[in-house]
Amino acid sequence: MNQVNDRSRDIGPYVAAPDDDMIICRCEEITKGEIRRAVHDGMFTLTEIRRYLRTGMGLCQGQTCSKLVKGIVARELGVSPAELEPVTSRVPMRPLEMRIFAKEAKEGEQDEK
Amino acid sequence: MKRYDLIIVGAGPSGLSAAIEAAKRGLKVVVFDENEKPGGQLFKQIHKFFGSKEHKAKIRGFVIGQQLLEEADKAGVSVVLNATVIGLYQDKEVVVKIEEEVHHYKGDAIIIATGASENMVTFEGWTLPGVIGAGAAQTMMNLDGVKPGKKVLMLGSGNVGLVVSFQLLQCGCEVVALVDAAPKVGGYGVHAAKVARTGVPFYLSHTIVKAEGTECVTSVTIAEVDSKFQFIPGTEKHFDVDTICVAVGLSPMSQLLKMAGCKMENNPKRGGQVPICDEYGATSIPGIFVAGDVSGIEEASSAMIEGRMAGVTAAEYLGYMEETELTENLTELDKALDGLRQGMFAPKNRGQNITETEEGIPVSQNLLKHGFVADDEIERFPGVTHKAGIHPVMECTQNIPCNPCQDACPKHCIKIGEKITSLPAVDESATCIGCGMCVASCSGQAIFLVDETYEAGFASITLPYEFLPLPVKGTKGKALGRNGAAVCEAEVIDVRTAPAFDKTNLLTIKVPTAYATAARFFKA
Amino acid sequence: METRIENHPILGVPEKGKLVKFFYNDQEIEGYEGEPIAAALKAAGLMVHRYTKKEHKPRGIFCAIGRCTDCVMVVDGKPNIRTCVTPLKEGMKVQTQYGVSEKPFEKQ
Amino acid sequence: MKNNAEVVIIGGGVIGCATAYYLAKNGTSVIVLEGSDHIGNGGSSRNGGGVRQSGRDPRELPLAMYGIKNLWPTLSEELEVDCEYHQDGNLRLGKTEKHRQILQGLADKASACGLDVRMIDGAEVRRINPYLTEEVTVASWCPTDGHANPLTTTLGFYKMARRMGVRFITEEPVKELRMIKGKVRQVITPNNIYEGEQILVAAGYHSRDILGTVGIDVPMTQSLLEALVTEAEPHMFDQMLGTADADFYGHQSKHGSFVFGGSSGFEGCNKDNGTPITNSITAPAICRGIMKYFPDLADAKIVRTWAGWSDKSADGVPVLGKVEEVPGLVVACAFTGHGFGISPAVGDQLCKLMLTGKTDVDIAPLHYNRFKAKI
Repeated sequence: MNQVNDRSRDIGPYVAAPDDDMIICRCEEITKGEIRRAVHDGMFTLTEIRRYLRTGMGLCQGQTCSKLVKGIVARELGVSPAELEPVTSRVPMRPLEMRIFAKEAKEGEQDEK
Repeated sequence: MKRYDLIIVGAGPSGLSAAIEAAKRGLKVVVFDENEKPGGQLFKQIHKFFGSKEHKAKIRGFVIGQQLLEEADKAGVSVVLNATVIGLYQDKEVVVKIEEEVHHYKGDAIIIATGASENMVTFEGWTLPGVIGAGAAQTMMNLDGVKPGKKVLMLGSGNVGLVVSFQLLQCGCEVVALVDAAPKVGGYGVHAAKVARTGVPFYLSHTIVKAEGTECVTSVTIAEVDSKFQFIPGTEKHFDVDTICVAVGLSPMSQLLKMAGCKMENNPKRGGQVPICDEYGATSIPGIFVAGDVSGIEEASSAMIEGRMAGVTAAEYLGYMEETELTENLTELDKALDGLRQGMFAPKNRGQNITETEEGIPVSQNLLKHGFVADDEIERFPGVTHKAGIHPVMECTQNIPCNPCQDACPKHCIKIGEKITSLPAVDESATCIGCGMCVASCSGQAIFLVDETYEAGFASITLPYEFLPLPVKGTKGKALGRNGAAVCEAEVIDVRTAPAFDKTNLLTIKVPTAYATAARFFKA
Repeated sequence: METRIENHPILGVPEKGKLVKFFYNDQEIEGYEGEPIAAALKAAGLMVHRYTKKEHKPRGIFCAIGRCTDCVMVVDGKPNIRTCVTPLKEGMKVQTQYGVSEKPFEKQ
Repeated sequence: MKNNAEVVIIGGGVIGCATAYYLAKNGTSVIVLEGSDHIGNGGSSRNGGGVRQSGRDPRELPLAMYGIKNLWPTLSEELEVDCEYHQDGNLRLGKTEKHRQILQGLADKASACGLDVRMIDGAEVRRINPYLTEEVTVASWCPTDGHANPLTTTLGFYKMARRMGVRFITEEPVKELRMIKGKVRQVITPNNIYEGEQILVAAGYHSRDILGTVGIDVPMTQSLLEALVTEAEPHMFDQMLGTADADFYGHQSKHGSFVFGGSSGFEGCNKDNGTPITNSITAPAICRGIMKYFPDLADAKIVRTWAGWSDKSADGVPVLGKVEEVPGLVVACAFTGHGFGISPAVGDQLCKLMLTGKTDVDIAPLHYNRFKAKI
């Protein structure tokens, strides 16, 4: 069994650290301590962390923090960061106004110059 | 739905190279790029590139960008800018935001060449205005014409950190320190040396403790770290800065591929999450290819070759080229790429502790620890010789794939040989005429013309100079050593600029003979 | 403006658009048409683009290429505009963003 | 490690997690098996967050009403997580006479079950939500409806259940149920065998295959639904919204973002690549749907779109309860895209059913054997 799958696996107690108040997700202002505590609450995958805390769910969609969050979660779980599956990538790749997303170019008008 | 033979996402070095190759074979090609200007990061690269002729060596990055654009235009590639690809859907459907609409396109083949994004490290105060990525600094100074700061601390001694530090100096910023948690300089020694000789101190095995300031950065504290990257108390150093520039590596920007359902892998050697692909960029989905940093972090020169590989592979995939022709093309490109992937910094050597050059010469430890070759180390390298009269001194001490100096010398004074990573050596049988072509051609700014017998008691040193204001003949000042410390009085006796030098000015200074081997920079 | 690069040893004199006036909060300042709003602000020595929603902490330019979204401001009344990739236009109204609003927190 | 428990739950979604939580709270030993990598990875993480009573079929309405009365108000406290539960009403919007008739029909049915739902006119709609276009002329209004955050709620149930000793195992897809001496007893995965005295199948559409291994079928199809979320915007309104035409549904979250689901019309036959992948034409359709009601949101930026499968029951309501012909087997599936709002009630009632054989709410109309041929 993959180590991340057994959610009863003992990862030891959460121990407060001096840099727990460091912002990791800049958009949603989620701290290292919040991420570490979430792991101890059972959020063992990056997807669960994201859904539980909103890391990487802000305006930039995790462009800056995803690697940082991965490192923190991996260390807390005692696994290699490579073992943690990155979160799913979603459309749109950049924030997109609703009025633009709504406006699909008509066939034939879409020839770029 | 509007359909193209080939849709390329990203108009950087790999995307444009792919487009050129494919269009030349008759494919209908469109390239989408979210930026206002094409060329990707090339237009922020103002230094001369390494490699050999086939890799566009000694041409500055932004000029390569212009050349690629012209070539793409001539080949009939349509490059659409301000076009943000928002998604790569099933059936190779690309949805692009152009102006105020979204457009749906189908590609019979797709090449994703989206490049990379910057990694970050955290430290107290890292969210303060004034803490910026190295890419941000490059964008501000080289595209927008705005100085990123007055006093800058650079974190990261990889090639990006080194090159950007030099660019900061070039645009008139002060770089107060170059800091890296690693115990050794990560990038090319020649890049480090040209920064160090201007007087920028290197702090290896150091990292940032905190950025200070309330509204924006006003100062920074760094400290030494032990082998486990823990701060060593009492080693703190404090600098007044307004800008902290972070250059701690890149990650492939592979989100579109993941979204499209390409099989991905986590490959630390390639920089993180990358598509599983073959050596020519074919992913797990037939018809979707990758090229450049998105498939593994390297640099622009290899990205261009990877782009060309993906371009011809796509051409063959769509029946625009016979398999035999493809094989011929790929064989040639393989050779070119292989040439770049040699030497101490080759991908295969990442993380290795290399102590000797290919020639069996001990590597300069001072270069790795402080950014410059120590006076007592420099003599052991083959480019450093002494003789009466003017002659080139090549302070090129690491095996990197680069050989323009060999061709630059009209008198064939410089020998590298077939293997482009070999250290340049002086051919004692040839006679230097002091033309300076080698000095200007060296992408690493590591070649100097030295005349130890210039006049009684004085030597002349000709050095590359890419700063403003350009000193004029007769200017008096200090000669600086490789470590950036003043070593003696110096006078500018000649300033040469020429189109062939491509904006690298040659400054000739006169110093007392005793300093001929030590003086390597000039400060008025 | 000393933060502007007047002449560059490699790139020469930067090519710029027309010098135009725009508003930074209530202050009228100048920048070049077509350059990123962020560049014009940087040239004017303005570092703080917004204050964050939870902790009310200042943020400014970080990636400068439209990825990190840290440099967003309220531009012509619209919040969350990435100033590093939005070209400056004459008369533009650029306001510090507090959370997701142009209103300072005490007035929200 | 011990692979036995009093109850084995198949499916780590909000139904499985909630049931596990209430069982553990009552001292029952539970193992939860989740086929995917993540807890709450199906519809539990991919819904609009509605905690509605209005618009529901009378057969499942009592569960919704029970949950809103007894469980939702204190759920955040109980789960020690912010479920972001808001009870600020549900507006179901209409613009035409046909819409009015649809809304009236739904309101009449709900009123008959004792729910406070009333029809209101355009002016009153805009008193409640001033951002709606003038074109909205009618709505049904249920003041006791609301919305919550499905992500934190699901993971909150998981966290508390885990804390109370429930064993959760992910990436453990169930292949087969096995009868032992006339009772369903074993749960077989590629590498393990688990045993429980009772087995709850709450695995969404996958339930069909799993139940099939003991000869039970639940008629349902899979439908790929899509939703999107905007950047955070200044606070505008707190109601849950829907429309008579089902153009879109959703709410503004506590975070400030708008979470909206909608439809392109091809939900039943969308193509996928084995994962719930979005379709290129759906998000634009959802955007157009929203803008027809909220022109002011035109400049709101979409930051993410996603898709999720709904397990669509043949008659539009879930299958819930004991499968008497297979002793030990309990089923909870086919929630048809509106399971989240009733999930605490389902968990609570299933717990009671498994421990006492009785429920507070009548769930008989949701029994598995209700599906009969039409002639």
